[in-house]
Formats: sequence, structure tokens, C-alpha cells
Amino acid sequence: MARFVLSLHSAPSDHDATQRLIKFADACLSSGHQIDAIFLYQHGVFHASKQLNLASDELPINSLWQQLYDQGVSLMLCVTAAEKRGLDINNTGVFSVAGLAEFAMLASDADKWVQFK
Amino acid sequence: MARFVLSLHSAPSDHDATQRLIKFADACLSSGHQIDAIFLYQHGVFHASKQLNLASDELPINSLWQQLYDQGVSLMLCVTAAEKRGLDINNTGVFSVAGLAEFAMLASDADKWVQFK
Amino acid sequence: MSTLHIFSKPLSYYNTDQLVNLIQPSDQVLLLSDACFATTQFRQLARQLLILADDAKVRDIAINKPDLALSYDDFVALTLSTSHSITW
Amino acid sequence: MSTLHIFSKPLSYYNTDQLVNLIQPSDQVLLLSDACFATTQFRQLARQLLILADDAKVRDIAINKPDLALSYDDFVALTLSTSHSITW
Amino acid sequence: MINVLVLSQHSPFDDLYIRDALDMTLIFAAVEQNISWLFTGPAVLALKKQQQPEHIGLKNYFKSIKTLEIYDVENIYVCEKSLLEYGLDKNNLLVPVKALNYQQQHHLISQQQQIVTL
Amino acid sequence: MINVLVLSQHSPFDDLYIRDALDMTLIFAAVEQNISWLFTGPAVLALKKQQQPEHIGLKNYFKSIKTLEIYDVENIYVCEKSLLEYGLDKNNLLVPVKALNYQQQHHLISQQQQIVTL
Repeated sequence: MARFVLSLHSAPSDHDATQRLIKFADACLSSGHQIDAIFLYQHGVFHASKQLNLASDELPINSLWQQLYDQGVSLMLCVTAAEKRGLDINNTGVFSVAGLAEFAMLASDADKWVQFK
Repeated sequence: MARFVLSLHSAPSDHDATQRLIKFADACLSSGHQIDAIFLYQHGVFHASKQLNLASDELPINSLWQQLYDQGVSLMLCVTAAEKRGLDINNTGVFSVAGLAEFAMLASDADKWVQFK
Repeated sequence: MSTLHIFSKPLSYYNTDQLVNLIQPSDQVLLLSDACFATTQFRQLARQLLILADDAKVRDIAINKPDLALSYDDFVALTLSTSHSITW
Repeated sequence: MSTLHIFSKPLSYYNTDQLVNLIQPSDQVLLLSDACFATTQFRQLARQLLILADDAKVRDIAINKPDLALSYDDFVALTLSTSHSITW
Repeated sequence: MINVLVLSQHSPFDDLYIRDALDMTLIFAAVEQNISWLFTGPAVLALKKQQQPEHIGLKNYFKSIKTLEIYDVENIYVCEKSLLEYGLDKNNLLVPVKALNYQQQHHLISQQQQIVTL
Repeated sequence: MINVLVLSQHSPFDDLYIRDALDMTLIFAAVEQNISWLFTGPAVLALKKQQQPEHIGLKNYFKSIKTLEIYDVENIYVCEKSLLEYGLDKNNLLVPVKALNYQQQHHLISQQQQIVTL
């Protein structure tokens, strides 16, 4: 069993990167590995926007995040990146607001850090 | 006197493109030209996010838009691009929600369309 | 000590000169998303390309020898069998 | 009938081959933002480069002949003296 | 009626670039301007047949590209060199296109009143 | 303590890429990992002296780059070829750097446990 951290760097409008990260995370878990954190950085922070509400024929981003959350995966929003982008860090739903230091410690501890963009 | 439409394609985090569009718009107006519309498209739609709130040592994006609005410039948010990005189109402040058709008609009528990104 | 190099766009999005010089024969090159369209371009980086099967399939791209089709489980295993990954 | 070509990043962000072949001697090439760093690179697109003075100045870049420094008023006038612009 | 050119340069699933360009092209046709759409570089891949992104949860916008003809968008151009680069045959794409060399692309550009890169 | 490499490839005012990389570099130093920062391509321009973006309303983050030494970030590397490309002299940058050819960059990469491109 290995310990992973994953980071997402692109905006919710990049549906393709989003579905890839989710499927990679699912494969990690089903292979018996552990995900210590999924971290939203750069444009990825917009996934924690409470406004996010897509049409029914689009990727169901909100429910995909909810499913990972329900499996106990820690979903983290980088507060520094969020504030630089003017994102409201109250009311971030399934994403917990975390400092960059917290993520850096998790990344240093993990066996693998894989970026998605 | 010429009639311009301008479009902004990058996110508020691209401070550089934002200040450039604003200065170009100011120069248009002070040279006696008319700006029929400034249109937010692609990642530019995030400028109409009500959450936008940056630190005091950053570009004062909100007040720059307010100044253009106060000069009577029509600031338009593309509803199609906004919906595809999950942006809330209620409560868009100085930006009016407009259809792509409205902008296409303005762009067809204008002397010049200049893109900023 | 091999590096996993991950790409999701055609090669024209990247600095080809840098990649050609940095990537070693012992490294692995994995194509995701729109990078799957560009096997011919990426061939100059590696003799054998690893390609995410799902992403190739929806783009109607056939995966031929010596290239290798990977599932998501394979992708996870690959990140563990290499020293580290770079998502370019 | 001249086209105004507008760039805001160094040339490596663009498809050089396409630009070299598309841009004509009668066209104008305007450098904004980080494109100002790359006058040497953009020289292959035009004999004379137009450069936004503010953007060059904050990057501590000197504008030398035959290149031309433009104010924002000049930039506005330039969009009117050309047939149309392309913001690459 | 003016001539408007939409210029696409991004690969099919790079964010929403091609979908934004599709919307823009359709709307200029709807407001009865003379719209053209030019695909260069990896954007030509958006015209490749038999892509089924819905199988990985993504919207299949290629179906909408196929409807361009219905909406009287007939001026679809592709960069000849880019087709070659990606091994595509201009007679076997989603919609009928005209393949242009660089000189023809320059001519197309010179005829436009407005040009938008998306 | 692990070796972590931040790899920058974007130009100084391309969105917030360099500023994000700066934050990441500083934080890995703060949590006492062995952090290195490699600048390649147009990212090397972020180390050019005497830039004053505050005059056009942008935050001057170059001041923070200058403080890297104070925070014990000493492993700053630049691509030798990129310096040449942009006419920069490695002895006249914001902070002391080591210029690396491709072989040396490969060696640097091979020593890392984690690598992040920003």
C-alpha cells in the first residue's frame, strides 16, 4: 500500500483534466492505496466556488467530488492560491481550506505526488 | 470618432491583461472615440464573480471596472460562456448579462474589435 | 532511477528542444488526453509510448506496437514503479 | 490592407512557422507585456517592431531603432490605421 | 454584412476553446454576417471523425460541429500543413472543408473586417 | 527530509505562474525540505533585474524573489540555453543562480523525490 497526494491545477472548465484526476483517484483507492490529500492549486481553486453549477449534459463535477469526499478522501483548497484569485473561502463545501504548509508536509510525507492539469 | 468593441478573454488572475484593457479603454475615451461594449468571454467571465476580492497591494480590479462603468461604458458578461463555466449570473454587479447574439451584433456594427488576453 | 513524463497536449504545446534533450532512454513517456492524437510527434521522445487506453479510445486512435495501452490501474502502478513523475 | 498582429508573450508561446509564413512586410507587429522581452525573437516577423512603451519600461527594456515606442493613444490610433487586428 | 473570421489554434479538449469558437461561429451566422472558421495547428483535430467523448463523461460537441452546414456556415477552412502534421485527410473529416496553404490563409485574413482568435 | 524540485516554464507576467511557484518554493523551505527551483524557457526572465511592475499597477513580486536567500533557499537553477536565448548574464540576475546545461538538468531531476511544474 502506497500513500498518494494529488494536485489539480486547471479550472472546472477543463472537464477533461477533472475526470482524469477523479478516475486516477478511484483507481488508487480500488487498488488498496491511500490518498492523503487532493489539493486544489492555481486555477484548480475554482472547483471550490460555491457557484459551480453546470448543465445536465456536462460532466457532473459536483457529484464526482462528493463521491470522493464520501469515501473519506481529504479535499483541500489552497488558501493562498484562492485569495490571490479573489475566491471566497467561506462556504467551500466538501473542500477544506488548508494552508500551503499543510499540503507541503503531506507531499513530503507521501510516496508519490501526481499533478493533474 | 470611431466605435470600438473590446473583449477580455483571461481570468482576473491575469492582472496584466486586465490593466492593459482598462488603459486601452481609457485612451479610446480620452481620444474622443466611443466604446460600444466591453465583453467578458472565455475565462474573462470570472471578472463578474461577486466573490472577487483582492489584497490591497494587488491591482484594484473592482474599482477599475467601476470607473469604466461610471463613464457609461457598457460592460457585458457573456451568458453562454458564464453558464459553461458554472458562474452564477445573478448578482453580477457592474456587468450586465448579455447573449452572444447581442455582442455579435455590436461587433458587426463597430469599426474595430480588439481582443485582450 | 527512471522518470515518468506525463503529457496531455500535442507536442507543439511544449518546448520540444528541452524535452528531446532531457528525456533519457530509461525514462517512461505517458500520453493522456489530446496528447494521444500526436504519437508521431512524441515518437522522437521515446521508442515506446505508453498511452491511456480510455483517452485514445474516445478519440478513435488505435494503439499499435511497440506502444502500450494502459488502464487507470496501470497508470497508478506506473507512478509507483518509476522514481517520480513530471506532469508537463 | 495591412493587418495588426498583437503579441503579449515571448515567441515560444506561438506557432513560429505559421507566423513567419502568414505575416507580410506590409503588416504591423505590436509587442505588449512579456512579448517586450523577446524583440530578438520577433525580429524574424518584422523589420520594425512596435512596442508598448509602458510595458517595456517596467521590464527595464530599451527600445532601439528601427523599433518604435508606442503610447496607449498610439496603440488606439494604430488599430484605426490598420484594416483589422489579430490578438494571437 | 461584414466578413468575420474565427481562428482556432487549440486542441479539441484544451479547456473549452473549440466549444467557445463553435458558439461564436454559430452566432455570427445567426445574426447574418459572413462568418468563416479557420482551424490551424492542433485545432484541426476537432474535425476528426468518430470521437466519442461521452464515454469518459465529456460532452460530445462534435455533433454540433456537424450541424454547421444546417446553419449555413459553409466557410470552414483548415491549414493544409496542420492536416498533414496530424495525418488527417481533408476528404474524410466531420464536415466539408477547404484546405489552405499559408498564402491562401493570408488572403482569407486580408478579406476580413473582424478577426477573433479563440 | 526529501528533495523537491519546482520547475518553472512560464514568462513573468503569464497569469500567476511564477508567483505560485515562488509560494511553493518558500513553503517547502519553511517545512524544512531540500527545495530546488529550476527556471527554464521564458521563466528565466523572472530573474531579470530592475523590473518595476508597480508602475503599471501590478504587484512587484521580484522583491520576494530577492528574499529567497534569507529563507535559506539556495538551490536556484536556470537553464543555460534559455539565458542565452533571452540575452541574460547569469552573474547579473536578481539572486545568485547555477546555470545548467541539459545533462546537468537531467542529473538534478534524477535526484528528486517530488517534482512539481508550475
